[in-house]
Amino acid sequence: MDILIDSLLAILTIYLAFRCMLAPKLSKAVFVFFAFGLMLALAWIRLGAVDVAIAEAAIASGFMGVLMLDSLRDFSLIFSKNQERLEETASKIPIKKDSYHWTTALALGLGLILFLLISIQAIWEVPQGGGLTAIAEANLPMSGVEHPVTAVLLNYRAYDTWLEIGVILMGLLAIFAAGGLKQYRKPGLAPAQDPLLRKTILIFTPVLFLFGAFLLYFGKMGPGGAFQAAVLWGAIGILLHLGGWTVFTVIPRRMRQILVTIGLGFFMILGFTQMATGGAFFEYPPAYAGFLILVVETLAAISIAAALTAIFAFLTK
Amino acid sequence: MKIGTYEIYSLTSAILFAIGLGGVFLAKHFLRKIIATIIMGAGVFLCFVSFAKRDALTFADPIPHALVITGIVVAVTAAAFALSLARRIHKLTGEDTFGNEK
Amino acid sequence: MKEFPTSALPALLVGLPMLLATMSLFFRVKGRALLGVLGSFLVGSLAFFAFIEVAKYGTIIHILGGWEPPLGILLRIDPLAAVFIGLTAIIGIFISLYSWWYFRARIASIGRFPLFWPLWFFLWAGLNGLFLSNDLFNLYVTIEVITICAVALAVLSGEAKALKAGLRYLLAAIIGSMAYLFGVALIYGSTGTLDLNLLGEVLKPGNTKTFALIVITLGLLIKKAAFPFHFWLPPAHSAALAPVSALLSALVVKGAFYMMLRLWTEVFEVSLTFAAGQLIGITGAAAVLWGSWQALLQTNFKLLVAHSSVAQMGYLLMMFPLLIMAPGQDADSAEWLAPAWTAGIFQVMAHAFAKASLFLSAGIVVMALGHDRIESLRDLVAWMPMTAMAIGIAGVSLIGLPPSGGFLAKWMLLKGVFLSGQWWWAPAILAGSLLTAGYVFMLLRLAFAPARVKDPFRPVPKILQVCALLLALGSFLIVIPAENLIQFLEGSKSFGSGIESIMKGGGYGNE
Amino acid sequence: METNSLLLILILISSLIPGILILLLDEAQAFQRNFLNLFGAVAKVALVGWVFVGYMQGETYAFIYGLAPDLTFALKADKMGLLFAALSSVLWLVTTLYAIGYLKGGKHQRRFFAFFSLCVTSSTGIALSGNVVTFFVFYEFLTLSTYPLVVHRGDDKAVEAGRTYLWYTIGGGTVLFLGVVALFVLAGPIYFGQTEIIASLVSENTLQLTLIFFLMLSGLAVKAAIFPLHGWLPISMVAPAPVSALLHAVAVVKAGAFGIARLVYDVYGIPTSEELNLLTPLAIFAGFTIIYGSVKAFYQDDFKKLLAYSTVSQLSYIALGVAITGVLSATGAVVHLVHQGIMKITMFFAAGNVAETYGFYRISQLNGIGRKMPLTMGAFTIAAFGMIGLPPIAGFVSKWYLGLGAVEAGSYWVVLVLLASSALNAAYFLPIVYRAWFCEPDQKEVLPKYRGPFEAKALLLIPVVLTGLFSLAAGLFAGSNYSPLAIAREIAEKLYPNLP
Amino acid sequence: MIWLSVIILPLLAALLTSRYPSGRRNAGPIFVLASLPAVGLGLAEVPGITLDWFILGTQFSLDTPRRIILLLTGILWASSGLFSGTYLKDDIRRGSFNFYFGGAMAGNFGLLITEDAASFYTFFALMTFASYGLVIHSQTAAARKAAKTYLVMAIIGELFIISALFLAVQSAGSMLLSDLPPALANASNGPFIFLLGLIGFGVKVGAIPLYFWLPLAHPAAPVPASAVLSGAMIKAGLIGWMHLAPVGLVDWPSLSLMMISLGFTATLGAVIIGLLQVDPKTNLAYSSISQMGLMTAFLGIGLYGGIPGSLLLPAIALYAFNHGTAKALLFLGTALPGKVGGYWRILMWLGLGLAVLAIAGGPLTGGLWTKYLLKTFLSKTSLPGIDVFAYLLTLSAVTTTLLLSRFLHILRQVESPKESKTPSFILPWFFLLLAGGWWTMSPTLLPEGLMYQILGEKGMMAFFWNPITIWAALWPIILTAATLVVVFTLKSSFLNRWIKEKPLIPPGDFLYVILWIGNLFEKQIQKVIAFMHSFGESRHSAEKIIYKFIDNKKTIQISTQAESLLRRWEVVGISFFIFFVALFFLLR
Repeated sequence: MDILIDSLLAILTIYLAFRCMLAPKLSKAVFVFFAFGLMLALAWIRLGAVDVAIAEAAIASGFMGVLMLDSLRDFSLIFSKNQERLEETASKIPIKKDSYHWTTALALGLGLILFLLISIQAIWEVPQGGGLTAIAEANLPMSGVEHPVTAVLLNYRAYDTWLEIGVILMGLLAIFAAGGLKQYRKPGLAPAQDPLLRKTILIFTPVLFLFGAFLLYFGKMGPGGAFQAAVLWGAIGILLHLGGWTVFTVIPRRMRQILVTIGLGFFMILGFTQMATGGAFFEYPPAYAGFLILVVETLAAISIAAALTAIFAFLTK
Repeated sequence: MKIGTYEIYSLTSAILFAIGLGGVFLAKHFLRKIIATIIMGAGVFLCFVSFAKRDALTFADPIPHALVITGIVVAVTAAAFALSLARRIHKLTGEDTFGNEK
Repeated sequence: MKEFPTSALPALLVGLPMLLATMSLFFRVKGRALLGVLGSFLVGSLAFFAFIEVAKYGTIIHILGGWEPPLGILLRIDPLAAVFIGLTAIIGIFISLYSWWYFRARIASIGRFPLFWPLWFFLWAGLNGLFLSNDLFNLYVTIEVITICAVALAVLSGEAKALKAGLRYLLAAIIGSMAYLFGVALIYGSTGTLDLNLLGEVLKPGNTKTFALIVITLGLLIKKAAFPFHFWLPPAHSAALAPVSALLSALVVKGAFYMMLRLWTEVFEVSLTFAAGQLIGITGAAAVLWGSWQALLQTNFKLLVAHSSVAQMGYLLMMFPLLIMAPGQDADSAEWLAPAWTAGIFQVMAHAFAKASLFLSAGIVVMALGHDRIESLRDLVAWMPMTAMAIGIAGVSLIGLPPSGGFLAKWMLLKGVFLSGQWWWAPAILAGSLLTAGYVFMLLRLAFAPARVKDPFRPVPKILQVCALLLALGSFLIVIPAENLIQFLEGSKSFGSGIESIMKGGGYGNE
Repeated sequence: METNSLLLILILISSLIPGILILLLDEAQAFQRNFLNLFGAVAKVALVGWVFVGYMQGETYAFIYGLAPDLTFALKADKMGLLFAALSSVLWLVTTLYAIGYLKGGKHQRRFFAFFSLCVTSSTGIALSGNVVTFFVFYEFLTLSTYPLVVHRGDDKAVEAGRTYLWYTIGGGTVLFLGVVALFVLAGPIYFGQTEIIASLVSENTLQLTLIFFLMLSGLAVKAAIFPLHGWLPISMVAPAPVSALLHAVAVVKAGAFGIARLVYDVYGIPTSEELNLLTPLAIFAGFTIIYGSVKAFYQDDFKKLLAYSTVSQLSYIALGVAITGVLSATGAVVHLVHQGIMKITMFFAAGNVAETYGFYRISQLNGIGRKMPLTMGAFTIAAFGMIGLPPIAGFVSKWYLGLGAVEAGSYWVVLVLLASSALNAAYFLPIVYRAWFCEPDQKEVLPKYRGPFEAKALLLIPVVLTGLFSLAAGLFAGSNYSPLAIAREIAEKLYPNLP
Repeated sequence: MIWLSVIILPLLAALLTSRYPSGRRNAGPIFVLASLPAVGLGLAEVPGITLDWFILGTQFSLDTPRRIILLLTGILWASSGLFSGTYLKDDIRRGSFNFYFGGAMAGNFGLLITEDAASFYTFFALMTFASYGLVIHSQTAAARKAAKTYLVMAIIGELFIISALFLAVQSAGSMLLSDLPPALANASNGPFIFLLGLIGFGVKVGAIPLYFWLPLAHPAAPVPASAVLSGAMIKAGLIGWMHLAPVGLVDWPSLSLMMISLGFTATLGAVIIGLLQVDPKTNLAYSSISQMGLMTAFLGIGLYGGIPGSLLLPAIALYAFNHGTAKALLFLGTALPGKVGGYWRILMWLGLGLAVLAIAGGPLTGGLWTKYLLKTFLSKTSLPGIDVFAYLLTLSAVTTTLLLSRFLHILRQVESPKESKTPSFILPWFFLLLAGGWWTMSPTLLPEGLMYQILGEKGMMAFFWNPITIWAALWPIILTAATLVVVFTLKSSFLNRWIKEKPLIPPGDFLYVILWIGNLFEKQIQKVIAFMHSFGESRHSAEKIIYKFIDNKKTIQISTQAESLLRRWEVVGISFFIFFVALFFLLR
């Protein structure tokens, strides 16, 4: 039975991935991409990786999907507001052939198949490495949390996580850089939209917030944690934004900066203080480990949520 | 040979990676290329997690899970950045595919 | 695990730039620049301090969070890493200084690019993290940090050209990262560890490992812009702002090289074959020839320099075939290993200095001309002698004329090539030199030629020119402490060691 | 550091530092520039003289700095090097004077003099280098430091010439590089004079050693302008007269010739070279170049181009002398290194004087110039006669020894080459002399650009007269104990210790 | 010191008399002073010295033949110098003449007193090239042509000389000229070396077939210069021969016969051509060729062996001495008829007649005894056909008389000046007349054996007043004179109708043959040289090949296209897979 479900899920996932690539219309590809993300999340659950499933659903599929959808507006003619301009430019650009020369396709296809076969064989023959489950488990009591994934994320490999929080901040900066910062400075207030939507959003906001907080706290014991919570909190910002409340114009600049950097900053300063007291970077005093991790997670979640909101706000302006 | 969850998903991971790889080279539209990279990533992450499943003792190996979460965030950030670049390019030039720029 | 002296230095080397980057977000433009310059000195002196510490006590490690590998992550500064960190620091300081003045001078025309400083410090943190990292997955994270920052910096100007190049760069980098990560996944699956040292011990030859090695190598080759995968480099490097181009060329591409060097020599030692090394060497040779040749054909200064980067990176790849022992050769008696390593390290350093200087000069030229068409360099020597000098000196180092660092690198490379009996690399090395001379002197030739217009150059702050010139001189000065540096590097585990190739018989499998 | 090592460094620094300082000066600070230049030049001559005297009294001078494992920067004074160093430094002094006069009021003097100094630094570096690597370093440095001088005039022609110059020299340098590294790999770090190292390798590595020799030789032959690698020399005559004079009569071209001498004498050693049959091809190429250069010179109307082709021809005398074994031909080769330098520099000075004072660049314009510029053309005539090989001028001495050496070695064809070259030299130099002294000036009288007490600017006149006298004196007093010949003879005798 | 002053004084004189007006005015006395040391060395024997520092180590010393020639040379330069002082007083290029005159003088003295090869060659070259200035002095078209011919021949000569010296010095292992003849005698290639020298110095001597420059150059120079050219400098070649010739040490029949036959051909042939000339100086030049031919022949006899060099060479030198003074007298005399009037004219003709007699070997002249001296050697050699030579020698007296009579005849046609005035340069002429051939009898100059050889136990007077000798000397001259008188009287118009305007055979006869042959091959030679010249141009030299490739539009286009192909994603993909597969197989 398991095999059947797994096989079905796997085949579906693969099919959707194919569709993503081959769907004739871009919009369709994006929608399929959504579905692909959901299938993948199911697959994670099947593999017992609930944390990953939440992260996948929230970030890779949810957040990314929203961004994709939003960018469809730019790319496809259907959603385009300034159709005229696009047609004008379209006429200037020579119409590109959408297909490749058959030799190119053949060569690539052949290469791809070879690659696939070899990689399948390689994966098939992966020897039992044993993983680190045993050590992780053995050290779990000292980590200050009960959920091993959280322990890894915020204690064993806190350094990676710290860098990762940094990456999000960098991503935000990068997106600013790509757009030029000037436009960010002058956000126009979106006109009031569908009142129903606004109401719904207002209702959802506290729910999302609470659910996020729960995930955050629950991360100590089971699936959940900073990233998952952050996405939910970020969703608040996104929803508010969609509803016309451009949150980032409301929050003062200094505050924004603090919001965005507090996770990274606190984590880092914590690390430095630990080092100053003779420990290693990110070495928690065992007694306070649980608490400190919670604080770090909270702040990180705030930062990430702020960053995600900012990204969305900036991209969809 | 036993076919179990691990085997299925690890094979799927290889196929997803291949699809992503092919897509990123063959797809023309920026958006599709970006999606392809995400699919590639999905393949890799699936591979990781399937190992976790295989090596599970009392619980699944947490390290790959943590790695994958980190990986997803990083990959998504990169993809979002790519998306912003693509949109910006489109806005500035109206192009949505790579040309032969120097 | 052997007892190492532990110190806070490795963590600080990553943390400090990160902190500075975060702090700089809270400042306005002017403050950021000031913080940037001061911070660069701070980080630089830290790197210098680390260098001295390593020289004194040998390899320094820092076990993050107190969790020893394989569970935790370990940072270590061995001499090899120390050299890269030191190099990054020196180049970084100069580029920071340059940027300060550069953005100040550009205020009227374009803007001051406030995002430059945080991104640059994040990049620095990423680079230091990369050099210090001893963990396969952490390497992935750091290289992604580098990629995102580098691309963000590359598109900073916001021009369509830069954006397109940036997207191309980003996509290529993501492909590389994903390929790399795929390999990491397989390795983790088959060994259950990510620590490089442990991996070197437990990794056994097998089909999986071979595949992992291939995808990791391919991923890194793409990130490194090795010959057929250099498609992203020239546009990205040439379209960026001058200090950014300098950073990208001088430091960022070196990251991937550093990773490849580490992984090949420390992790994948057993499964490499002589033939594979030859293939990498051919890639390098092709890059040298093709990149130089393309550079020769360019009409834009920055494109020329960017193509030159492709070529110069090729020289780095040519060190790999020398590291792998042919069947029957013994690594202990292979006397060409030390020269090959020296060649690689000096090529990295010389190229970093020279290329940074060239791009900074290009920035000066752009500032003075408004564009970078080579044809307009006419009479540069008379108008901006210092810049012309910088171009000349840096170019000379690229060509590999004595007594530059490039010369030392080429000398050692050739020596290694002859000692190992792989003489067939020599023509490529020399032809590359000649072609390099061709494009360097194409620039200089025009610089000496009479100008076609009156007052061709707008004035440019002198300090910018001084920065470029000093960097160019740096590519010569690194030769002076060469002997000490090599002695220092010999303290590194991998330096001077080779890879014994294994001829696998029959089929492949786990046995 | 002990004094003796310091002295060698000082010799190099005495032109390096002025060079760098001049670069830092302002274009308008002519006095400071000239002072630095002359100070450096005088200091260099004094230092070289000091070392020379010390060396003759049995002192040893060496300096070694390890750059990388077994890659050492080594300076060493030996007789041949000192001879070359003395030549460069003395002629530098003279040429500096000339250049100050020549460029007065010209553009980019700062650049010119700076690179001029750097160039002399590298040429003395070449002279004093103690091993192959150091030699190579300075050899390439020379290429670089001369490039700005070649393109100094900055017009398209000069720039194009610079391009050709670089293709040749960098190409040559690359080949030399290959040879040097290969040699290094085969034989380890070779200091000049350690010929036994190569000798011990001959039996096993015949092919490699032969290949390396020809690689290095072809690298050096570029600067020594041996056919077919001479193409850069006539083209780079677009440089200003002092540059052509010092660089293309002394520094650059001599570096090549000197390098060939070093290669044969101090790296491979004569017995090994003979054993491997390396010298015959060299001799043949050199011989052909001698004839070829002369024939080409015969067809030139451009004064400096003629001189350039003449240089091509004359330089190969040195190579030829090296290629013929025997103490006499070695003497001839070494002494020609000096003699050709002073004679050719005289001619270039003269050509420069004529061009600067009357604006004549072609030989057909030179009718009756001897009457107007007797000193200049007198010096030129002396040098020209010397080139032809007429006694008692320096050129005769070298030709005499080369001829005797050729006869000694039994290479009679070399004698024929020498004679043919003499005849051709006469054929292209004597018409100039003839025009200068025995032809009436053309109808249209050209007034000199310069008016003053002498026939030309004093700073232009003094050097040409000096070098003219040098070339006369070098021949006239060749027998004395301190003449170049005497030193050359000592060098040669040391090379052939077995001979009486 | 005196040795150096021999050279330095003329050089100083050259400088003084060319640069400074006062020097130019007093050029005559200055030149006389400058040549005094040389004359002194010729007269008094001074031990030789060695100067190591000079050139390649110089040794100054003299042996008998060279002392004789040095004396001659000194006298000639002194008198010609004095002559020139007044003769060229008004010449605008006086200064340059003096310069070259002094230079040639230094060279001429120097080559005589040096004992080593390098210095000898040095001074030889100095003389040769300085005298170019003398030849071209008048700067007329003819002079330029003559000078050109002279220069070309001189250079060819120099080349042969230097190659001979290379070989000789090498085989001797010594730079000393006195070591060369023995070395040549022993060396296997001795004859070859000597042949090279023969050709090289033969140019200067005017030996057949290298003489053709001489009738052009000697007359082209101003009178005093012609005098030294023909009287003194021509002897330098002879000295060169003497330095190389291993007289008495070897037996080289073929070389010997060649020299003798060439010598006699010159002696007789030159007369024939000389007779056809209209210019007195050309006539004299041919006479010089003729006389030098005689000396050539005798040197050739010496190479057959059997005659000691220490005797033969001084004898030849003595002959040269006589010829030199007399020829100089005649050359200087060519300037006189147009200027000298009145009673001085009688004296002039007397002097000219005497000189002619001396050359022809007339009784009571030095010519007689020097010729007789040489004749004695004929009996000492075992050379076959020596009798023929004796007859030829006699015949030469006839022909010489004939030729010089023609000279006098030409001079006679010069119009005498109206009034009876005399130029001051007649003084040195007379001085020279006094210094003439009789000096050759000075015993101090001669080695002991030589005097004995000719005079036996008898004394000098006995020789001169011996009727047999007188008759032997006189009859050819009388015969010739008688024939001339007969011709003159019988058909006076014949001599008067003898070519006047244009020589029947142009001076430098043989030159035209060479030029004609040269013209025949000119094209081929030009082609060869032009090929050599174009070797670098027509073929693409290295840099042009590179440029052609780099600057080619097509290359650039293809490369750019290739690069843009590599930029395409699908191509990157393909290379990715190619690499993948390649690595996969290579890593197995």
